[in-house]
Amino acid sequence: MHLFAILFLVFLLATISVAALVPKWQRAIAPFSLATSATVFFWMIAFLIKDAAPQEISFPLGIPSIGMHFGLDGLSAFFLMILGLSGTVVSIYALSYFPHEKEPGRILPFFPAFIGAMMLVPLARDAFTFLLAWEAMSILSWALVMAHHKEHGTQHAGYVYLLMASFGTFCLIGAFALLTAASGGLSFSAMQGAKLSFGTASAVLVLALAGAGSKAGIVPLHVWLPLAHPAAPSPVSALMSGVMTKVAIYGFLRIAFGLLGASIWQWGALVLVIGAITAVLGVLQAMLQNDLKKLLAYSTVENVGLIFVGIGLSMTFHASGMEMAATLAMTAALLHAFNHSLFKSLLFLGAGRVLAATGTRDLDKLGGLMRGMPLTAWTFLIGAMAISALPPLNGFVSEWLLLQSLLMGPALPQALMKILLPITIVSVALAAALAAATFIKAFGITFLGRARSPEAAAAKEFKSPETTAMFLLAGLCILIGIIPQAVLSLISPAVSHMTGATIQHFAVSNLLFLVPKAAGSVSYSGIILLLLLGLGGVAAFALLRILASNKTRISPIWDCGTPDNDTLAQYTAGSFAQPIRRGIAAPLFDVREMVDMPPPSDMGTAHFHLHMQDLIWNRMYAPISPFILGLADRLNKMQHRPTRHYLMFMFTTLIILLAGIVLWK
Amino acid sequence: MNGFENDMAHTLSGVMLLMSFLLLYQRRIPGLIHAFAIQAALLGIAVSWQAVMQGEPHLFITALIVLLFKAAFIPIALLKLIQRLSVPQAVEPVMAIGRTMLFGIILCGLSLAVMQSSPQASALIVNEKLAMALAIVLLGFLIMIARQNAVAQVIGFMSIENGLVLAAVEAKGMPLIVEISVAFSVLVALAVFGLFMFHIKDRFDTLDTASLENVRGEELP
Amino acid sequence: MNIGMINLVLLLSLPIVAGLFLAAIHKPGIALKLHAGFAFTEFLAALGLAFSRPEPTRLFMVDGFTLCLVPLTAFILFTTAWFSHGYLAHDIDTGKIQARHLRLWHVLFQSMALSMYAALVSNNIGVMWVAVEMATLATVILVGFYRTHAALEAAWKYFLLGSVGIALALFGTILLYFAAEPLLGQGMNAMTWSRIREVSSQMDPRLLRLAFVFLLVGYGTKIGFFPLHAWLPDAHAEAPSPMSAALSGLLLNIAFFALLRGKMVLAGNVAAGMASSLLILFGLVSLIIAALMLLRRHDLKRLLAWSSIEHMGIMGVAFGIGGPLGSFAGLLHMIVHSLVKSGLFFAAGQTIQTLGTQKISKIRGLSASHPRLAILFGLAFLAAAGLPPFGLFTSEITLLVAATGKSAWLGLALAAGLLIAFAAIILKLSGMLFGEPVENPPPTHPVAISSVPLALHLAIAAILGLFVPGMLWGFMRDAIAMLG
Amino acid sequence: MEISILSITLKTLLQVLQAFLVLAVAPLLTGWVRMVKARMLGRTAPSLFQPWRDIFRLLRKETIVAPSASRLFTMAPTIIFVTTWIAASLVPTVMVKLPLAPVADIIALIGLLGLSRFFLVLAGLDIGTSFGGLGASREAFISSLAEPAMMLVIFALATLAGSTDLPTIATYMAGSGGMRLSLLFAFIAFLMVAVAENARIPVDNPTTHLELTMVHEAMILEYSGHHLALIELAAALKLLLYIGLAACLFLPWGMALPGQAFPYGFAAWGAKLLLGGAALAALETGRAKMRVFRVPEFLGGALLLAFIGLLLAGV
Repeated sequence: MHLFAILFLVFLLATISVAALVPKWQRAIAPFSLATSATVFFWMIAFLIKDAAPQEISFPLGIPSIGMHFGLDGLSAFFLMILGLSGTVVSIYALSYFPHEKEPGRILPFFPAFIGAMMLVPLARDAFTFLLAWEAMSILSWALVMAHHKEHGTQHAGYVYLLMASFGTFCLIGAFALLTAASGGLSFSAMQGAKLSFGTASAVLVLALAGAGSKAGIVPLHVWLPLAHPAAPSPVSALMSGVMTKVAIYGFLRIAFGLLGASIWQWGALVLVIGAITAVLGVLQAMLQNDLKKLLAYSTVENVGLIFVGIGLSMTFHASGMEMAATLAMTAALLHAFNHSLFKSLLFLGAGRVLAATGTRDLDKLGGLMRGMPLTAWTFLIGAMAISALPPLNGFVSEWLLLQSLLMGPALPQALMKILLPITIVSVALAAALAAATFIKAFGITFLGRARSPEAAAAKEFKSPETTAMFLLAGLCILIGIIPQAVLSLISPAVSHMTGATIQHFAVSNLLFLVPKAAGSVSYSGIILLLLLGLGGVAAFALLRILASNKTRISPIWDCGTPDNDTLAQYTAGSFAQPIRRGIAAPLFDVREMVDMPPPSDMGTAHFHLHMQDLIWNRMYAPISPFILGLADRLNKMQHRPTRHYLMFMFTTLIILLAGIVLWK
Repeated sequence: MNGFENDMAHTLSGVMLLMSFLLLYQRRIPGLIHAFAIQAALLGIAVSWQAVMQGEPHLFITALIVLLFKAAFIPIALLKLIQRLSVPQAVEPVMAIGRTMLFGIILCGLSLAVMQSSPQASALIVNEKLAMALAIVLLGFLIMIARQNAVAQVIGFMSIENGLVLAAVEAKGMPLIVEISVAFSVLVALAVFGLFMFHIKDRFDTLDTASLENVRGEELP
Repeated sequence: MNIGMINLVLLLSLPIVAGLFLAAIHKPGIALKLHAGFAFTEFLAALGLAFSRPEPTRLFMVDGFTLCLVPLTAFILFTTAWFSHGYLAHDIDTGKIQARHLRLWHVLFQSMALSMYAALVSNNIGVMWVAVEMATLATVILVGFYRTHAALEAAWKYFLLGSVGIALALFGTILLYFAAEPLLGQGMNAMTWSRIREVSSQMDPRLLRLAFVFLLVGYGTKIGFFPLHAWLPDAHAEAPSPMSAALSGLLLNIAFFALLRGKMVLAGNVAAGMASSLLILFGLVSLIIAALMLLRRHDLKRLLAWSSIEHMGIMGVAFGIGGPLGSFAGLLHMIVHSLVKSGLFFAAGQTIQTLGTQKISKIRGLSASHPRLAILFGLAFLAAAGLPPFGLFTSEITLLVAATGKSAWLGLALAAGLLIAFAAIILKLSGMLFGEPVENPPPTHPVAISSVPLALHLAIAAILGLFVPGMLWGFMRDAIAMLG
Repeated sequence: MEISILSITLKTLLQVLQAFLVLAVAPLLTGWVRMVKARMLGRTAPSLFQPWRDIFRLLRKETIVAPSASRLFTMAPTIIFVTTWIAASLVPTVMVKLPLAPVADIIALIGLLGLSRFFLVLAGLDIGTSFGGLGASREAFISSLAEPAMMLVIFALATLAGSTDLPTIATYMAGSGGMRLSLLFAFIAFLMVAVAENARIPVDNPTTHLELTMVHEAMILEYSGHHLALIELAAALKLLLYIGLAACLFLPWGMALPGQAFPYGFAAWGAKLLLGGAALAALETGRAKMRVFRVPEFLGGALLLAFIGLLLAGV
């Protein structure tokens, strides 16, 4: 049975970590996870293309009266495919990355197990197995985040991460528990038939959204993400941002569609609004970061927001009986999930190389890396373009599909949606535009300009499996951008699992054109567009050859006649973001800028102070800890008492209970 | 079982309860010890009475243990201890005596109420006896928490035990009473031993339990 | 006399033989090894009991519930003895205890073992009470074994509170007899637990409620339910680590076992509702308060002690909820918590001896300074925090599902408590494992504690999290059926 | 699509013609705007062909590249030019349905312009000068407000027309579209965005090199020779594209529908370009450039108008 073999592979992946205890075998870890991930990837491709029938299998493990159930269907296979692909590519990267990691012993044991645990989540078919895999995924990634434990901030990051992960798990447990209470079983097949009241079902949905969403990074549960993702070693950051968030999205889809049937439009509206808020806040935060990996992490928040917008739309359409629109929106969401796994992994891997070469992720210490690290730079550029949703790359296709599905919104009957949809459209558009600005900043400040530190000036790179991995990802970004139709057949089994249809049901896309709606309505062709750009390039080149002088001279910078050789005079990350910080972000982050000018005759330096705070953290999270600790302090006073008092506690307890007995009916 | 026998048992329990109040009332350690000795002696008599009444000769063993050990040996030992330490002999009441008495009465009421709430058809009288035993237990407990003095605490504890043994012997035909009372005596012995160990070995000059509580919690980092 | 009976007799006599024998051995090295050997034979006897059990008598009975705990208890006693081999040797080296006191240690340890076995196999509420009382006595002296002022004080506090608790439990036992006597007649029958349970449906519910209240406050003191818990942190912190392990891993279980025997009686009666509610109430309060208290701990062993209170609270809720899921969660939690917590005390003991301190603030960067110790130490903590693959994860999930099924608010409160406890444990763990190591003076004497016991505990805890063997499941089913 | 070699060749030819048509006309439009502006200011106007002359002059000149420039710097002008050119040639001009219309709808068109801007801004950052950074930063800011506004305009139109396909919208507007309040809002917003996107007064001034006010010019300060020629050409194409887009989306009258002959289309297109250019010149003459930090208010206004337009269109 296929499923059994897959499970065996995943199990191998999860347990290979034992090998890492033997130093000699440590070198085998990355190749092994590469081989297994690749196997899973191709297997899933085959499964999806065949659109094979779902499979289930169960073992007498876990809770004895329930057992552990596993299964494979279109939805699972699609996410396993994403996992397999990213696992493969990141493992390739890891081939040459791990050897120069300072303490490989802190990464190697957990790395394959982490991939394995993530793969187990889509395979789970009962609450216990699901939660087991989910929590294993959390704890293993925590261990990986803690790999660089001596670095400043890592402990805090790891702590916040694990707490939020635990919070999320509890939410999911709550969701499953409510379903179990209604259906009497812990297995998904039992839950599917549960008859739920509106209140219970909504509670399940909200819990699932909070549980899975906190792992995916929806606002306001995203706070851990920009702490933990950057703190991890770069390949792990790539996995966490690229695919762990997808596993979280899978979890939400499984509950919302698989178990609840997504039958109530208000749920969709809720998800939509949260997605929109997440997208805008995420990208704004990303824009304001000065830390390359943090910027990428916040951008993950944004993309997760976009995916949730798609999911929310799809839920609303689905509940309103608009199957085509629901299918289109879900296709857009899943395609974006897939795309994001590609370019975010690519960008994190690129950031990893920058970090390895320069020793810093601080944008203000980078610059000019395009000279020393051209391979990284070009691949990073492709990733940046893709994530900025520029044609003809893959990010554009998924955002285009998302916008197309948003366009079908006016047909929705609900009055609330009439106001929510335009707001969503603004948010999506704003997020897309800001994302472009953000990645201009990320790429421009890191790779362009002049080096801002000696380390950046000295940075070098060599061809290695790391570049291979990045080229692979960049190639995929382009490939999917120009022929997205090819991926649709991989997405369709997953989408039809949820909305009961695929977009091929409504309009047939051919090799050249992506036709998402009815034939003749609207279409897009990445491949022809690329061809046109190429032809235009050839034409321009030819014209230049004929008409232009083509004499080129290297000459010092002009800069309006006032060149400043100090590299610090360049725009920095902070100054690049300044207009957006002032113009858009100011009210949301309580931005205040102050300049201390010396008195007129003083030649001393002026000082610039920037005050900015994350209001979500400061208002929502920061008060929790003093509150709980205050409670603990108050209770702690009970600790230091004479024995007599403790006897008194006992006595009082007894008396109260006796009195209770007297009063007991 | 006829009326007189029951009345006798009843009376003995009643007097024991009275002794509990007397224990609460004591302001001086020797007085406390004396009152306890009397209560223990009464218990011994009550146990013997039950042994006769129920025709269970092994209860005499219990009675003997009670009389020898609790009514004689321990009080004497405690008195010796106090003499040797020559500490102030006042009991430091944490709760005013009057208030303690009032509270004791409430406790008696509570035990009666608890037992009345379970009128087993056959054994109304047994319930009343149980109520008295419970009251003795609760009053013993009250002594332990209302007096900040190690001897008073041990005596309170032993008074609890008196109540328990009383309850046990009044339960008709309850087996293992002897074993249980022996086991309990070991506890009591350890308590007294503990007192000796703390107060003689370390030569504390007070019996105030506060000195036993220097290391109440953990130190700060 | 069938094989089961032989096993039972062996189990109960081996500790006596061992105690007497070890009392005569003067050389610490040999005594420590022999002790572990004896403990192992006891474990074998306990295992034998699981395979063939005797017919119940009026004094002793071996049922599924017993068998969930007897091999476990014997196993942990064995691993504790193994662990104390290295631990006590180091204590003797450093002069914390004197070699001649070791004989006392062994005698007391074996009498504790005996009393625990006796409590587990007893079919008589009186015998059970005596056994628990004996266990208290033995452990009081073991807790004060270091004879420092703090240790003596902790022992005294433990003794005083424990004795009062025991006294109240006795009152509850007597009340149980009172309730059974009209139905079963005077004498042994009315104290025989299995008989009492058979007639429990006809017993006076009000008397049963009263009895349960006394049992709850009495045994609850030994379990460590808040607010009856006060002795527990002190005793755990001041006792030698093997003793802390036995206290947390075993003695609390025994007290819980005794309380649950009481609950099983009530299960068939209309009074069951009150028993469940009270267990849930005490459990929840203990869980939440302990979770908060964990945040403010500065001492490693006190942290673990409070974590025990927390876990006892979880079990309280689980058994209070009852039903197939709740009782299963409680039983699994009980078993795995014993393994994990005693393992944690092993780890703590090793850490404390290695670093020479039990202050949490002085333990930092363990993963950098002592990587091998840190792995097990960290895993044990994670297991206690309820993370997979360890069994506490399984039981907590099951419990949360069961609790939410009973009432969503109960589930919410439980989750809140668990989350705070988790936060506290991870906060402390993170500080101890990571960061720059603190410079502690190296130990004056080499620490030669075997890591095998801890590893064994963790391995079993992990296996139980993923797979409950059929045999154990059979025992558990019996117990669940009785728990109601 | 019919599979006939003749029709394919014809269509290709048509599309190529369109591409070169816009390329040829774009600098003329810029010249026209300058001419009208000069007239309005009472100056003697330069020739209509002056922009073309400038471009040829630049092409012939030597190209100077700073030592700190990367490959991206030298590649960017070509990319900017090509993307803008392709985008411009995908906008219907004289006829509604261009052969390659199915390749890119209006969203893709905006995406292409975004691609062009992406490289323009990166080029601004590449040399590592403070002016380059200044321009890049401001451009990124302006576009992150202008793009959403543009998207809302598109959505308002698409909601009415039921598609983002350019011919579909144009056909709809030419037919049943007519005057609607939502369209008025959308149109005003579109014009505001167009002004901002083309670096025109009052958002930016294409002729200034005054340090503190530059946006677009600051980014291309370091360009010279054929690089600059390409960028100038791209700017001209962009202006043409926006005026063409306005003509196609909001004023599609006169365009040749499928099957119709297109001489009228030519005339209509030319007239619209002349009118649009003149209007732009009038606007630039009549208004002063605003402070950079007033721009968000301006674009915020556009965003708001477009939003209202969308709300009205949706209900």
